[in-house]
Amino acid sequence: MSTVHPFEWFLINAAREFRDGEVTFVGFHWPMVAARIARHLHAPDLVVVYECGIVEDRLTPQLSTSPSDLRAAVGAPMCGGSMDALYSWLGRGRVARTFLEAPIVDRRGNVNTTVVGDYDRPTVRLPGSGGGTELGSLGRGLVLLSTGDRARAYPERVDYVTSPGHLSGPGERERLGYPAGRGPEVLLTPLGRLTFDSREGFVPAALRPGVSWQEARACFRWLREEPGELSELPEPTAEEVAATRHVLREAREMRYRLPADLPA
Amino acid sequence: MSTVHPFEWFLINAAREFRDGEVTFVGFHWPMVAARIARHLHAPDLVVVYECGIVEDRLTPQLSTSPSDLRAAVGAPMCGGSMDALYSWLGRGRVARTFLEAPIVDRRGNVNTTVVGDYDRPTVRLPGSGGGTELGSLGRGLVLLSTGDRARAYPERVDYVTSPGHLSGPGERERLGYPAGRGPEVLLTPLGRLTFDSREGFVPAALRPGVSWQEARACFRWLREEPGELSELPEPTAEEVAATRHVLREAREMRYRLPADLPA
Amino acid sequence: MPRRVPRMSMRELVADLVPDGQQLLIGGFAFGDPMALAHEIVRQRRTGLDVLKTSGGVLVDLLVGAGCVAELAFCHVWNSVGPEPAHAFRRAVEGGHPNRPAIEELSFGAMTMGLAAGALGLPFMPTTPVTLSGHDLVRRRWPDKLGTVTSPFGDGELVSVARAITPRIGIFHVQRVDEFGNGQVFGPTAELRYAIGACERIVLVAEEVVATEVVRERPELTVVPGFAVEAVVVEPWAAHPTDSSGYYRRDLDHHIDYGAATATVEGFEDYVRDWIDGTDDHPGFLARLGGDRLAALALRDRWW
Amino acid sequence: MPRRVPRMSMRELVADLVPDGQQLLIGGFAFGDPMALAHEIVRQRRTGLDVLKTSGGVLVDLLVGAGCVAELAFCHVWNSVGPEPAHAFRRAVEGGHPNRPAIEELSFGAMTMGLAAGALGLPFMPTTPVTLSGHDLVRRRWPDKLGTVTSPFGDGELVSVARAITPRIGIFHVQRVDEFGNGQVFGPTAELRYAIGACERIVLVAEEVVATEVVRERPELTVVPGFAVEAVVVEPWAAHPTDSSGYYRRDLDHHIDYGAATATVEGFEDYVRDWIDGTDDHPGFLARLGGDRLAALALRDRWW
Repeated sequence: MSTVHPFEWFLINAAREFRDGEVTFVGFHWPMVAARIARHLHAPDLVVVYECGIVEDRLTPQLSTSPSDLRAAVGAPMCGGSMDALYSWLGRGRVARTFLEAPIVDRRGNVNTTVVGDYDRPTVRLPGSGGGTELGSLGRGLVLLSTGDRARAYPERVDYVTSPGHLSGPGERERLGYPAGRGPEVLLTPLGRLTFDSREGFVPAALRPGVSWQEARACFRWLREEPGELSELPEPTAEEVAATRHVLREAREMRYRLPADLPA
Repeated sequence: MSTVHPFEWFLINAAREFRDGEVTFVGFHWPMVAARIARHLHAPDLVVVYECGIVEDRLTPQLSTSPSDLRAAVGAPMCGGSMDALYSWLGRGRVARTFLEAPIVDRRGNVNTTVVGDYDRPTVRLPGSGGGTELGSLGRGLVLLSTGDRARAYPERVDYVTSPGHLSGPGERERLGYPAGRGPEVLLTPLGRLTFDSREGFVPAALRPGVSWQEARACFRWLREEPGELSELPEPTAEEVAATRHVLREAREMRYRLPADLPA
Repeated sequence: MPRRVPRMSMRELVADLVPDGQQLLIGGFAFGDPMALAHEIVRQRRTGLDVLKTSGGVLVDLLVGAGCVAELAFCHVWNSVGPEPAHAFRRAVEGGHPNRPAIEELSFGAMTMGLAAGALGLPFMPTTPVTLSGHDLVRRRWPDKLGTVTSPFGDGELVSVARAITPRIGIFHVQRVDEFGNGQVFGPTAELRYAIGACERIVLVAEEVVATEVVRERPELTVVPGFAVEAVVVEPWAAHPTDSSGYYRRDLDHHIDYGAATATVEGFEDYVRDWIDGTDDHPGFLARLGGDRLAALALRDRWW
Repeated sequence: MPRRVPRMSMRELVADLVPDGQQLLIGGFAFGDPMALAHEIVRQRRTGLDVLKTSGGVLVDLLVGAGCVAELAFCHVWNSVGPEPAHAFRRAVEGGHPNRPAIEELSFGAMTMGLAAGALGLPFMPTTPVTLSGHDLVRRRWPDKLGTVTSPFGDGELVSVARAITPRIGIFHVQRVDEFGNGQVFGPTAELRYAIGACERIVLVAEEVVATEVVRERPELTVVPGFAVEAVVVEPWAAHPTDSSGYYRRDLDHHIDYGAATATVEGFEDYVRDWIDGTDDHPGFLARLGGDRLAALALRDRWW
């Protein structure tokens, strides 16, 4: 197979986070693309739920552009509402795993999709939360996906906590009434897979082959000394690459904005 | 027309309480029968809602035996749920008038459909509330219907407040967080039509012709001196009697228990 | 495609998932009451059950009369046709025969909200004002069924709240289900959507299994997604004598006959002997009813 | 039979019920956004509106870019295809062009609950824990949008609550309506049922009027009873370029084209000139799109 683009690497590893048969809450954008890749590979029985109340339990004829693109509802076994999705399924704990895109995420997994800079005079105004707040607050098995490969995507503390991660430190969620056992567990990036440590925050569990600790540290600036042993993410298989490229072709057709240097 | 039975009188006058075109919450039993009579007479555009979420806005092919008898849903424009009926429609105030059967009701309109005597060792165990509590608590324009013609149906204070009326006295509902402007307004009985006076409780506004103040007072024992002028309920019209007898024939077919001495 | 949901018979359901002493919420609101479940519970002579049911109906009357129930939470118990008295329930509560269940009552609005809180994973929901009503003053088994909080908004009004109800298992009648457990209901849903969601474990009793594509043509009718359903029992006419939207009407005669038969203890025992023990299973019960009766009640040609 | 509901044109709706400064909730969740309403609001050059919308989408982007909005409450504002940036919204909030609306934000879960409280006639609803999130800390127009109460049950945990939202008027896209105003929706409903119920006055924008018997064959699809509806506008393709379950797909190209066109102020003005002012009304807008485009998006043969 041809050289795997870092973005393809990212999506392949994102897809690996899905578990076959699990009820999975999938947020906007790359989580949807990764879920579709996973469904082509190891997770054909994935059950996806979206915030508007759709249950998507098999491969839809077309990739949706957002959770509210009703291409996601074609052939759905249930179309409910947001009370079902965000509370009965997510909050009540019937969802086993949760995927949220995290374009700006801090050491403790707090996600900002609202503003960069001052709230009232922002440098960059982002879309806001949608249901992203609930995913951070209530989602079990929460996996954050970020395509960021620069430090600005990973501040020590976000300017605005759109989706609550572990807030300022251990125990704070519980003290404030957040349900136990929730909060981000994995942060997947083009540089590697990070897992949450209640003392250190997100730390790499495995890096993409070829990514050095220095590069990781330049991005995740809270990291300290290099651990004695550091895993590498396994190489993509031919099947993974093929499925990913297939879904990326669909994404292109569905007008997704893709990295400019991605092979067509 | 033949002599009008007191029970027919009661139903005719109950039917007169309905207003054409109004959204009306109708509870179990005689309120349903009276609504159907009204629909045959002056209120063809009545919009009835039931606690299970049915909207019944026209004459159904058959009389229902209860609000949950799905004969009430035949041809319904909406089948929702109890959250719709009891909260969105009743509690939010979209219902203009409310009808509740009140087999035991006290001076201040508190209704007991739960127990006579001690709660744990009752003399008579009644069915309980269903949505009756909500009708008393939240219903606008609340009309209570009672077929009772003895004092035991009208105690000074009920043993158990299933559906809150005006509780112990003026201002108590408001003080306890009940919404303003609700609570029973009319109590219709075979003896006559009573309206609520915040000082005196339910007092006759008009009696059935032939019913004396003494008879009324023997039944509603809280009544004091006879007022200078006391209205009589207007005589039933031939149309009212015909419609009532038509609906009572339907009720008999639908296995309603009717007074034994009612003409067939 | 998702995983298939296990199928079991009614006999297996009661044998495996409804042991003596089980807490269970039984769905239905005087329509869609899974009477076939109640019959099987009686056949297997369960005792000590902790039953939650919004609308008691003949189902609860039967279970109480047969001595299956130790604890009971409800909004009302009645025989809504006639109305006939709920004789067995009255005998139990008034006279302790065959036993006096420990009872707890909520209004339908408050129980809807308690179940909604349970379904939504929230600790409580605001509800109908009920302060100083009987439901508020009388608490026997659930001292915390209702509470009051001060609103943090406006003028600090008092707000009645219903505590979340989360039954250990819930068994619900639905009209149809697919092989994946997606359950669909026609007609009004009363508290059903919330009652299902409130339960830790969910079992459906369906009139029929249909192809999943039939379910997927009307995804708005799905009241519970298959992924939340643990098992399915397929049992036609399971709700008889209550009604099932689009499938069959309420059987008025059977309601009346049940009321008349159960007016005495002996009559109740005869009813159990003839209609329940004597019929072995629900097909047997239906055979006793007879094809003409079923044909007169059937609606499938009308709403379908 | 109930009373018939008044019909009006989109032009009349905006002229009569959406004056300058009006508070209004606009329905839709990136599907079922009544874009034809937004176009007409722009055509009539409304200003000072106080808009509530859960999912901002291109609808809010357009209204903000055209200077119609003084106040805005929302969960997000985006162009969900691409995703393209919501250029006009960003220009307004970042740079104050053409004006900087006063904004307030809630998470979708909290806004759903605030609308539910409004619909159910309750002062608040418990909601997602959000303490110390941005939504909790940043309050500009609605200091009381969220609060905390101590649970009266268990160990007295802190519970986040969303205050009831009761917009003065709500305008909602539905697929079909009958002459009595009963509105029906196919597909997911997101917060729709609660958003409708929350509003003091309710107006529907329907794809079509159908015979009331068609509505009554599927009473489960009715999201609002006619008795609560004040007026109806019938406007086919009213939600374009967003999607409408069973009627048409999301128009991806138009979302992208809108994003590209509105990347500059001049481009935004050109878009308004060409697609809105220049088209007179929604049939004119559709004529500009062209029959081939509509045919490619239409679904009526599929889900019907």
